[in-house]
Amino acid sequence: MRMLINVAETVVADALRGMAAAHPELVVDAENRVIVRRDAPVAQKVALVSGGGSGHEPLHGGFVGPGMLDAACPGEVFTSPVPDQMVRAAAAVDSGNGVLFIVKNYTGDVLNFQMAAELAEDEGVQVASVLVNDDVAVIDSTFTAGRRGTGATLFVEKIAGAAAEEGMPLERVEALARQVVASSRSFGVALSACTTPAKGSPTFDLPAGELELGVGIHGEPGRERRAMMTSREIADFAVDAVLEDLDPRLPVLVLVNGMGATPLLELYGFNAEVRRVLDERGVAVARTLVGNYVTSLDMAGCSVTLCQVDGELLRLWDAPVETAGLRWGR
Amino acid sequence: MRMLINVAETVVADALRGMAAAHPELVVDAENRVIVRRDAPVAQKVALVSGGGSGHEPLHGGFVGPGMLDAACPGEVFTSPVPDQMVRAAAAVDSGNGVLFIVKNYTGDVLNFQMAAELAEDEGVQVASVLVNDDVAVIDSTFTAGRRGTGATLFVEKIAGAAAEEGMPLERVEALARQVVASSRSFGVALSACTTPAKGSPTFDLPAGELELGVGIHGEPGRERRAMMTSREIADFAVDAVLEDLDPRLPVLVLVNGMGATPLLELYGFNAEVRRVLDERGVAVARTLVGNYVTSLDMAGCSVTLCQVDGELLRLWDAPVETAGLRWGR
Amino acid sequence: MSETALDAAFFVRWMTAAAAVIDREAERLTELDSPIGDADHGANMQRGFVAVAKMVETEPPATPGGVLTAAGRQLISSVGGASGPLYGTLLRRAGKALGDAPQVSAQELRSALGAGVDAVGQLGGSAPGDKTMLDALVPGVAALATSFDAAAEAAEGGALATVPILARKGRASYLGERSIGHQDPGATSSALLFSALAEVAK
Amino acid sequence: MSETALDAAFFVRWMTAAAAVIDREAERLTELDSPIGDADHGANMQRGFVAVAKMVETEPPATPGGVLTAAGRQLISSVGGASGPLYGTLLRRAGKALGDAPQVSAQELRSALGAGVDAVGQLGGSAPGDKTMLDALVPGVAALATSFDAAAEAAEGGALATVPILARKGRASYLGERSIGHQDPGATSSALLFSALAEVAK
Ligand SMILES: Nc1ncnc2c1ncn2[C@@H]1O[C@H](COP(=O)(O)OP(=O)(O)O)[C@@H](O)[C@H]1O
Ligand SMILES: Nc1ncnc2c1ncn2[C@@H]1O[C@H](COP(=O)(O)OP(=O)(O)O)[C@@H](O)[C@H]1O
Ligand SMILES: [Mg+2]
Ligand SMILES: [Mg+2]
Ligand SMILES: [Mg+2]
Ligand SMILES: [Mg+2]
Repeated sequence: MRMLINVAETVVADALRGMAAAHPELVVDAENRVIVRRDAPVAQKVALVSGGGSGHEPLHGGFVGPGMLDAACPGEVFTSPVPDQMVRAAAAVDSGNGVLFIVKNYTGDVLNFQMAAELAEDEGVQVASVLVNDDVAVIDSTFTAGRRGTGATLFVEKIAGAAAEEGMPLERVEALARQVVASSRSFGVALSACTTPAKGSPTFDLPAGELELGVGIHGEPGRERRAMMTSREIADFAVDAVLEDLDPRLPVLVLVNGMGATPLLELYGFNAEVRRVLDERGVAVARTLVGNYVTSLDMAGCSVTLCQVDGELLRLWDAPVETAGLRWGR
Repeated sequence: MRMLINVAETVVADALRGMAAAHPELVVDAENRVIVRRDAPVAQKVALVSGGGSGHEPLHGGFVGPGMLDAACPGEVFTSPVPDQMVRAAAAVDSGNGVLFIVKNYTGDVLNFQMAAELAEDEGVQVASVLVNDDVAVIDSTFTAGRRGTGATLFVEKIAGAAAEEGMPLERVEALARQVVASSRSFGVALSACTTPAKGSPTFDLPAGELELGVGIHGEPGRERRAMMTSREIADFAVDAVLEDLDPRLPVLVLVNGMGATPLLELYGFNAEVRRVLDERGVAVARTLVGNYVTSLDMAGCSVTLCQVDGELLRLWDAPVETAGLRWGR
Repeated sequence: MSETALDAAFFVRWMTAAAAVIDREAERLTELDSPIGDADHGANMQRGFVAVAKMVETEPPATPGGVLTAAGRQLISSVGGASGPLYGTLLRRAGKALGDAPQVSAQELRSALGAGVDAVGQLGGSAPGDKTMLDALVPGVAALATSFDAAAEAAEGGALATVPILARKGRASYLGERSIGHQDPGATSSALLFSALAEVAK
Repeated sequence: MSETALDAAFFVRWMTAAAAVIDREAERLTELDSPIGDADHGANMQRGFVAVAKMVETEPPATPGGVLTAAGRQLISSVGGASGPLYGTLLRRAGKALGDAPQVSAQELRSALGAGVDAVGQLGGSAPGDKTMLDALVPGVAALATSFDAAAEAAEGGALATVPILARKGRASYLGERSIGHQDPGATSSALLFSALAEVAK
């Protein structure tokens, strides 16, 4: 097992202790597994809470701070957190202006956040929830679990976070979050499987020289296995898959996201190909972010997320943000 | 070959095109392989130029921008750039206040920067050079190539960059850079080898269940191979190796650096252990940075760098920085 | 079906036996969750039933319904994932259906579990044939009308029968056609719960 | 040693032959640079000699000294790494030593290369026995006194003799004891340059 850990059972708790040591600007409750910005609850502000299984860092804990999330709830590796965490987080950050739950569309996340919303509302917290479901590799139908939530989560958290920071009311923040969801699509590719601490060996067997198209961020195999493709071919395939489900009339935000083990050097090279395809398809690029943001432990591979933005979304994207994983503006 | 590339020969050029697409705030000359901040030369400011082999991203190109480097010269993967690049970079950023070359101590980098310094001076640019050599895994003696430059490069570039941004003269910026070098030590560990595009297979064979202690950032094996250790044991070993060569009387900056393929989740868990050891040894921690900053392509593993800081170095560390790889302050 | 009355101690023994068999089979459950899921089902169930076993040992509820309700709450608070809320709801709803009777019959247990299984389908938006835990739970509960052993056998059969199914719910559904040929981990853990029940009923 | 005079065309042929043999052996050089280096020596040399071959083809200098000087400059501008400045200095210094004579003798070449080798040692702070290119260059140049073939053989022998050496310079030195048992990639590429020389002299 090539892991920098003590034992599988304490991986998440150990990481939270390490986060606490590195980030005095956060309140990290390692026992109850809640990460909260230190100045919460922020008066007059809608609070944003997200969470999900661990193993996707910096998502979500690395996105807690001014301009983005108020709190994050990390579950076990690839396992949705439990409702108790979300209820505790909501109580810690609610300033009386309501809480928005940002939920990636996985059965576990959906059910646990749903239970938490009911419990939090019982305690007098106003809760709204938005479901992120951007992954076009999964067919969206009422007969399936629906599209997965992946890279677009970053766009939703950033833009809704900026809206909340500006003092917009809950319904408006929620509506903007839904607009981002509706405007975003993703497609992912794996060049290797990942290894979870609990299993200790790769989640599936992928011989070198082959790749998986249409993977999620939990070490699942994708929709299809193929012989290895070049960066150029992958960009053609991924961007076209996204554009098939999204027809951007407006400029797009581009996220070229690494799955964890693909070097930044390769991600930038891949971005050159993504830009080429977008140019060829006549899609204007407003902003580009390249890096490991929504990861799948040590999986090699990448995903492309596009989000079509109007003037307001772009302004909110550009607004200052100050978190461990994303920072800009002044 | 599990790589997101087109062909090995164009990896660096492709990455530079992708950087140019993602970062309008940089001038990326993909043909001549120079990355320059858009507002260079900055009047009244000493200019900082660094560079080295590619494959360590975000180092150095990701550290170009206000508060850090004025230009970076990326070589081929794990290969020092050539003097022509450095001369071109120096000419592009010199405002007449001189240029500081920040050079990692490898024979190739040293010789190429040395040639470049001579050529640039012939062209009337005042050049000073500082050599970063922080890796305690390598014995520092006149009979060897000396300690390698690794994680401390980030501290040198950040602190010297802040000093230059404040308008300090070349001698002062150079002296501060030397102080950082003298105050910094690192130790690295590999849990896997990495794969260079040119070779296409792992640079050495490391069976799962074993690790290499004392590795550099070029896919070289380390000083010693051992049976796999826990995060706790690795932290004890690495921090003690650093402290054997550095006896900090002052608080330290801590860099817990990933080699590329080790998930952030594990790096944070490792940071908890690093902090524990430092606490046990009575070393005060001023600031901590956790992430993939000085990488070795897709190598799994980590390094620890400590830099002892006085009030001035800490102030310069905290000063605003605005680059692709490191951003904070307002 | 035996007409023995089942008391709180029986339900405590069931939960303890369930925890033991989940612990023994955790690795297999995670293995099953690897090719068509995210390789955590064994760890999830283990974490949940360790908590349940501890609860029934340290503060055992006084009634059969109390044991199941508390166990369900424990699963919700400690498992996470899809299986936490689903198994938690199964046991909580069954516990509530048993009310506060100090003893219950096997038939009362069957109808309570039936209510729990309905709640799972409602919460998950799923039905038998979707390649989920329901494919073991539904035949298991039905066969309780015959005997505990028959229920264990039927649940096990239901779990095995998930192999050729194309998944329509849960993570396995993301794989489309590629989900065919793999046994559902949740159906497998459901069968284990029935086998623990049959074991303590002997 | 043959007393033939060597003209610019001979040096152009040498550089072209060197480029060809480096191209053929690039993978092996990178392989050698893997266990005790950073797996780039083959790619580095290939890039450099592709540039050199192109230069001598498109704008061949008029004198032996001119060819070596321009080739050295080309290596410095295109290789990078440790080998770029070192090989670049070797050829540049040798080229300068040859001056602008239109033809040179083998003995003049030998003493010019000797000056180049000295410059390499000075620039690299290295000496024979450190497990570097010098371990092939020094015996190679010495044996030029006998013949081109003897030089190629001596350089090849020098490269092989680096195997048991503990590295004191270059990346291999980082490995300490573990550098023992591996052949130095730079010494190997130096031997290839001598073999190209022997080949074109036939
Ligand atoms: N909508 C659903 N209805 C019923 N059971 C489901 C549903 N979704 C998933 N499951 C069950 O949950 C199991 C997976 O549990 P687990 O691996 O613990 O959670 P997760 O899928 O969140 O990782 C599946 O094997 C399946 O039996
Ligand atoms: N100080 C030195 N003096 C002489 N030769 C050296 C020195 N350092 C390295 N070399 C030679 O350079 C070779 C490595 O070249 P190369 O792999 O191209 O560069 P790098 O080491 O920068 O990756 C070594 O095998 C060795 O022969
Ligand atoms: Mg899960
Ligand atoms: Mg090199
Ligand atoms: Mg699972
Ligand atoms: Mg090398």
